[in-house]
Amino acid sequence: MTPLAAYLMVAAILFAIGLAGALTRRNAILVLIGIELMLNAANLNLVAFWHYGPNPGALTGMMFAIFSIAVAAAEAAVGLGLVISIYRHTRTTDLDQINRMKG
Amino acid sequence: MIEKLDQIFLLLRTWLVGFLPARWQAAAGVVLGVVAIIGTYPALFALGTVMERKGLGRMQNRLGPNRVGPFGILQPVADGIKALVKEDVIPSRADKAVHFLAPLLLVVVVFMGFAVLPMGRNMVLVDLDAGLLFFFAMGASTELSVFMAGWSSRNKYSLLGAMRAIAQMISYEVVLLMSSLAVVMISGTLSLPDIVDKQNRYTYGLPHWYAFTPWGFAGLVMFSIAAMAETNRSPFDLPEGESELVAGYFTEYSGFKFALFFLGEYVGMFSIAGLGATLFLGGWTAPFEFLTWVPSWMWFFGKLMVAMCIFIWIRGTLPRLRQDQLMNFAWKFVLPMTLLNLLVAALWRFLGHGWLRWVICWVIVLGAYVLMAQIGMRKRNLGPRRYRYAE
Amino acid sequence: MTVSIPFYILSAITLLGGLAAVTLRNTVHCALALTAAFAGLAMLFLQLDAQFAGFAQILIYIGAVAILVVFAILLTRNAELEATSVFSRTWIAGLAIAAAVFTVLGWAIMQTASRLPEAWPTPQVTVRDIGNALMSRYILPLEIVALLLTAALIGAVIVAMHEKEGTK
Amino acid sequence: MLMQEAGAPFNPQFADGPLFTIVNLLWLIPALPMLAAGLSALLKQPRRKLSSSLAVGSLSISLLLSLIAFGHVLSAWSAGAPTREVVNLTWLQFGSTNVDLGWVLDPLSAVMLVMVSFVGLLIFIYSTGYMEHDENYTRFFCFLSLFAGAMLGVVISNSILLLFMCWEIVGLTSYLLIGFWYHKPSAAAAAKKAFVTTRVGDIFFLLGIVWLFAQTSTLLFYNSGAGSLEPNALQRLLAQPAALGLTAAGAIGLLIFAGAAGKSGQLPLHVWLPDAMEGPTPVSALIHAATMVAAGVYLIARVYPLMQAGALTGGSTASLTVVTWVGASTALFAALIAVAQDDIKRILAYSTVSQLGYMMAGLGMGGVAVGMFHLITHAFFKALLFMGAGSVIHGCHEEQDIRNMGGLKSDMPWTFATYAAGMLALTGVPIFAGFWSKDGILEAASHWGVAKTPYYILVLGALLTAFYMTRQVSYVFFGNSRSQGHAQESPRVMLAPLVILAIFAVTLGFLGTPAWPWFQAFLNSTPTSVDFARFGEAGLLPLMLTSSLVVLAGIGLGWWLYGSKSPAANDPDALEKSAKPAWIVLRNKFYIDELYGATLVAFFWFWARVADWLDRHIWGGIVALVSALFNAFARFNRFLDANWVDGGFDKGCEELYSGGGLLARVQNGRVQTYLRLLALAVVVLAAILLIWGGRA
Repeated sequence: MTPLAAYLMVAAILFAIGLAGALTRRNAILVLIGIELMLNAANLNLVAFWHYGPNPGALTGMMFAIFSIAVAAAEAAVGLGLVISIYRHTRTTDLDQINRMKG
Repeated sequence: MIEKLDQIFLLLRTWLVGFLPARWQAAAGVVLGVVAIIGTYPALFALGTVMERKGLGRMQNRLGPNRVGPFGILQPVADGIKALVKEDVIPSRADKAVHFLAPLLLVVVVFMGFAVLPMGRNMVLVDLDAGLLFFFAMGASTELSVFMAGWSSRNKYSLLGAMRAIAQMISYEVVLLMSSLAVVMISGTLSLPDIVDKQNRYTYGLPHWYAFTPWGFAGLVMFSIAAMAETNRSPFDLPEGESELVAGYFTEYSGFKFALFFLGEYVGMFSIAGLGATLFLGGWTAPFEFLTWVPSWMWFFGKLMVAMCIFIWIRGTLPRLRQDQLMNFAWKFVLPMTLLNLLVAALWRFLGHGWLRWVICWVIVLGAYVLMAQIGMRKRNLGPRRYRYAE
Repeated sequence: MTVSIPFYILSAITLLGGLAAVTLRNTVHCALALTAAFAGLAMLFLQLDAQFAGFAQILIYIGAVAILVVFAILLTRNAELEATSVFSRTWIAGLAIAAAVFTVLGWAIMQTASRLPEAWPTPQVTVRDIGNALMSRYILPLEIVALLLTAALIGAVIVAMHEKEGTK
Repeated sequence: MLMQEAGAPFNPQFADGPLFTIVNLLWLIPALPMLAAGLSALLKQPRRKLSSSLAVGSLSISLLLSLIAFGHVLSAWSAGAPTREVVNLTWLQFGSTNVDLGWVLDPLSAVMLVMVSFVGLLIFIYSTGYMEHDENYTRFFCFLSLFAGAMLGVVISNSILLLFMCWEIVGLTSYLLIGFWYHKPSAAAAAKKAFVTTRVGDIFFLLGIVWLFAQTSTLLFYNSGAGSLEPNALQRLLAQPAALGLTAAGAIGLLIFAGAAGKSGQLPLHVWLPDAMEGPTPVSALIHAATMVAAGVYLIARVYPLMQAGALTGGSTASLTVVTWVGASTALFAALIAVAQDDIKRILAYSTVSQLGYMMAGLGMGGVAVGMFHLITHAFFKALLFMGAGSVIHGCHEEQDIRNMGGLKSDMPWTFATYAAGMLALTGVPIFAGFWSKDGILEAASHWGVAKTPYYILVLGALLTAFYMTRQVSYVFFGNSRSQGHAQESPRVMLAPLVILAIFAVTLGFLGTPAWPWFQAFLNSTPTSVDFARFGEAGLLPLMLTSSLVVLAGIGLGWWLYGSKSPAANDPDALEKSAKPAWIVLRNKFYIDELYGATLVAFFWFWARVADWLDRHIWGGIVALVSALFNAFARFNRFLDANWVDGGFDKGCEELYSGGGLLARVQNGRVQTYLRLLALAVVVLAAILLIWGGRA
């Protein structure tokens, strides 16, 4: 198994874990955590491809990863802010009870 | 001879490592460095505690510890023994694992920060290309341990203290970063040894320390403010304000863990002071050209000690801030100033040499300071506290 | 060329951390496990000679995002669902879907594993290179990210702000 | 994608030489006022001083640059060097076709630049005084500078697309400025009218542009041989036949002329211009006298090569003939209407229309130089007249009806003197500016090969011009005062521009006398010299003599009817006494508005009504029918289930309900469900990709 494949596999597992968390947990914050994990898996992919790619001198993959880290920070801030404000309205973060998002 | 004295530690290491087979030498060297660091700073910590207690005592018109050993210099030993033998109390409803991990994590990350600090000529454990970033990464990780400590010991005071500490640390971490960015902008590198080398030049026998440039001076001032806040030192010691929350986030810690926390805080002070010295005060370089014969590491640790004295002095002098004052100060005064300082650094970089850039940069820095102070005073964000008495 | 020992350790840390982060019952433990996963990832980045990315990962994720998460957890306290299960009622479906995603991904990797490069040049990038790249080629994305971060900052404050009281 | 954009350098192919020649900086001239507009748009209402100084300052810098550019061209001309320089840059690129923008500096644009920025600057200064008490001061100056910038853009643009953009901005600003006092319904209506009417022309203009682009596949006028106004493109256009025996060149020329006619109020589309006087007077002066209406004329002058291409009978082409006829008839027509108006600004507006007709006719018959010369002189003295009118209105407390004025020559001496100068220039009294320019047009008309009629029309127009201007002046300034309340002289800041403009109105004509046709030579970039012998050319002196006689006759007539005796405010007009029906017709502007109202508007109104009716009855009926059907069905249903299949029906209902529940579970408002569906879709897509697309 080549190193790249190994990294990709780790990323895939991490992604799956994150997805599972996002899909199964009831607490909104934990869903966000799952999403963060998924993002990080993607970052790992990017960096791995950058490292094992034909010309790492171009820095593309790593730049992409760095940018996505920055964006993830923003995403986390806004997401958690939303969770908190939702919590203020409906005194819960249980997604099974927050089901107002329908037509 | 002088060179030997200057490089004595390195020579020592190579000599020691020499006993080992070749393929272990590199690893052994690193291990030795680590051991040296882990050995040195606790000793400094012990020295610091007694210094602080005596100094504070003098400032408060007391004697301070003077029983154990001559002038009580053996006090820290006694303290250590006491801490070791003391019973380690863990609250019943506490989260055992986290409660246990918190101090360890703190100490570990704090010590890791030293890995990139150049403590003398060629005396740096790992010369990372992104050393400064590494240092800040480690610094950022301390917040986590603080939170763990505060949260795990199911205690109102601890949690409040942790919250305060984290809020304060995050706010001032931004300032810390921004004020060091100016240095990075000018020196064009993130590796601390390079930064020191860049400052290791003399004209008229005076060094090219960044602290002597307008932006550097402003940066140093703001850096020290932020450093005090980062390490929860007075006047920013709200997180462990005895009068308000018993002892902040390590209220529930006792015995050795408490000692660990204490150690962690102190060593954190050392490391951040070392960073400040490296960034602005030319690290291990001598303050005057004719003093360059003094071993470089002496200068480094000397600067460290001076910084400690200043810390103690300020702690003995200034009263504690209020939380809102703290936050306002961070976000509405220091941060804008650091941003402006970045601008000034850019000007400095592009105005070329000559007297003009000195004038312009000084004017901008001082003018901005005065202006913002005026505004702050008028808006009463930073002004003196107005007491309201119950009629 | 097989993979090294540190890789196994680090990926183990990462994956276990992630697993714990999504399975543990106590939300704060989840957050702490998450930070463990982040740390493992950062070290994996270091393994991949991506120093800058790794340290940025620590600085941002452990220093900021994790703290943010625990803050959010503490602010939305008493939402402790001690009695009921922490998983949603239809967790089986979610799990199944996640498994399906993983199978697809793994299948894809396995199919292409043979075509992946074997030997590679170890990249030599200094932070200076990254800085130059950021300032020259990626200047526009940089600006945009800066804008985005500013917007997110303001947005988060406004969203989470009480009507009367100040920021969170 | 971003990366490439970041990487792609922006390098317009600048003219040779250092980067900071005036040619390469030409774009600054329109850019500065636009910038000022943007800034003052951000200003708060009370920052009046700042906004006005922004506008004036930026425009004065533009004026400076324009003068430099003018000097540049001038030196090039006197040195015998080529006088046209262009800077082109590619704006967009779709595959092989480029959308190019660019600017051109040649005598034409240089002259226009100086004129527009100079007159504009004077009017800005004037309006700082005039609008002093308006609470929307900043907005006003924002619009003004936006207008100035757009106008300058029209002037310098070397790409018909850029020209069209600026053209539209000009239209927009004119809309905004006419409707500046939008709380007045009349003003709002006038603004709408102006906008819509000019749109009509602009549609044709746009069609012309598209056609031109389709034929020549370039948007640039001049591009070192590849431009659309350069010989080989014109050859192609001529070779290309269009409908009605027109060449493509002719057809495109006509389309563009339609746009020009809309903008500068030629005959069918002139209706908006008089109503535009609802706007503040400086606006009328700037937009509807000096610059914007001239844009149409300028456009024709700019695309003149296209118009002229393939000259047919008598050195004229179809499009030029059309231009001539439209211009001439507009000149006469508007002059006739102007005779019977009472609003001081309306009279000037109609005279503007008629003068624009003169310019068009001049372009059509005499070429660029003749028309442009009249444009320039007219810009000066008409701006002068409008601002004089503004100062009169200001002095008479917003009174606009000339019958309620009178005897102002003693009250406002400065205004009177300057106004008189402008009036004499407009009527074309010898040695005044208007004389020379109008004379040039008349001369061109007299030599026109196609027909003589335009000549007579224009002469008659000159007579009428003299007549109505005399009427107005004698109503306003002579006789005994009919105004209630004492009129007072306007502030100095308003008078200074008047004086400056008056000086120009008197002297500007000497740039283009037959003896020394400097202006014409400059525009055609041919050398010239002073030579009084040219007066001796065949038919020149008699022509000048006739025109001046005509003018004097007009003035005399006007004076005899109005000046000598001072009529009271309410007694009927002298003409009304003599020739009532004609008066009525003129008074109502030949009922053009009514005509449009009766035809076009009514037409659309009718169709609107039809559609409404259809909605109400046909479609509505159908809907009602359907609903009724369903209603009946439902009743039947209820009947059935009430009597027969009650249980079964309930069962069915439950089935349906549960089915609905099943479907509804898909959208149960839980985020995670949505997330799940998303992930599922991803899985499916990825699987598909791997199975079928993976091999590719």
